[in-house]
Amino acid sequence: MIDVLYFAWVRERIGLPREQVETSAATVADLVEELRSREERYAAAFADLSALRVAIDQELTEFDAPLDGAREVAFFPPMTGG
Amino acid sequence: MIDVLYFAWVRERIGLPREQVETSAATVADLVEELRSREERYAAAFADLSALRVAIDQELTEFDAPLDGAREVAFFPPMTGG
Amino acid sequence: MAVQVQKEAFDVGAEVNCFTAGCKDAGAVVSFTGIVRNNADGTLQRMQIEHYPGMTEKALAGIEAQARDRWPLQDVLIIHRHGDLAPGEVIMMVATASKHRMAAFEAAEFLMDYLKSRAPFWKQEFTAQGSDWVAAKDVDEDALKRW
Amino acid sequence: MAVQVQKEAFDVGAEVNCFTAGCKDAGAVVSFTGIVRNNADGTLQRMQIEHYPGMTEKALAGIEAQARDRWPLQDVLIIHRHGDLAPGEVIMMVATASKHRMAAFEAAEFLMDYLKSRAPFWKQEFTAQGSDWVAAKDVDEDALKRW
Repeated sequence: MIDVLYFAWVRERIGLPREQVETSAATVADLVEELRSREERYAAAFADLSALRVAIDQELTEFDAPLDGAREVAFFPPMTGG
Repeated sequence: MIDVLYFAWVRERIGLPREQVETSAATVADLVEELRSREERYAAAFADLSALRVAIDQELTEFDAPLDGAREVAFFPPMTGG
Repeated sequence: MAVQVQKEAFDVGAEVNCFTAGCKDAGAVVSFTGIVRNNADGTLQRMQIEHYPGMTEKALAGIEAQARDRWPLQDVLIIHRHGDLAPGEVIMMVATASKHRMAAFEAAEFLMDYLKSRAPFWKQEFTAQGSDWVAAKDVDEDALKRW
Repeated sequence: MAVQVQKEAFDVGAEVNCFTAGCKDAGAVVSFTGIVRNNADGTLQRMQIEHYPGMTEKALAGIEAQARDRWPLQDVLIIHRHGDLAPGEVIMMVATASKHRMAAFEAAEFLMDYLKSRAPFWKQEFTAQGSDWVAAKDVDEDALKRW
């Protein structure tokens, strides 16, 4: 069971800020594939991965990163702080 | 008649902050030569021109600048503001 | 060292004075203040800043640690707001203190460049026509390459 | 625009707040504060800053004008003290306001680099052993070459 978090327009497209996902995906990209195949709103949110960033356990990482041992995965657009 | 001003250790070596000088010197360098030949304290202050800066009428300039029309000439070491 | 992530407004001048008072031997203090700008049409009603509680604090502390590794800094301060902000309001500030001005300036620029593109904040602008998420700028991503 | 040359102490935080309040559409405000550092032995009793009244104001106004030519600045503030200062006291500050952070940072660094080596101020340090004029540093003269 992994906590999956969504921020900014990813949160808006998917319609919720976080959910628990039962998955055996090996990598972030595999998890994205699973989510995409669920419902149209996920497919829409994950349509263009180049417009997305991902963090595992609150550290920025890449889509090919392994999910092994991850407790929390977050998807969001490029940051715009400052 | 030109007002000649001295600052920082130039002022200390010459022993006064400003004086009026009657001169027909064509350039700053000529004026420096006149002053040097006056007294030892001037020779000491102007011993090394590379350690000095000069301003004519409150604008930084070079030692070969003409004095033509100058009202005020100032000599001082490199600035250390900020 | 201090990293503060908060909804509340803060007094930049008081923060700068307090920071400076703690760094009397620093020689050089640089501060950067970010302010909500109106849009080109002047129609911005408010800005909302979303963030990722937990990761935000870690990311800012990590950026501070990187800056301290690279420059001899006596102190660093980062304050970033989230939630609703009106045009003209202060969003965030950073301050750096060092013996020499170049280290203080460079570290402040480094903090800002990383904070812009690597700390999990997202800006949303509201006008009478609706809302838009602010897009990240290539120039901000490119700014990271100089470090 | 403001250039102030004065003997009196000033409140950096209040100046930053006042400057920032006047630049609500700026987006980015950078400030630099210079503080009297003690010497390596900690024996500095006081610092005295001599300047060239008349030329100082002109030189600072000229430096500000150059900065405004090079960067799109909404406002610039330069305050520099002269006379007696104790270790830990604020000597001077500059502040710049622009729409974007890079212009504000670069302009503040430019102002500092020029002010260090082109504005007619001279620092003298006093210890129990006597006084010394602070020597200009090559690194400060070299800093001008980047602009």
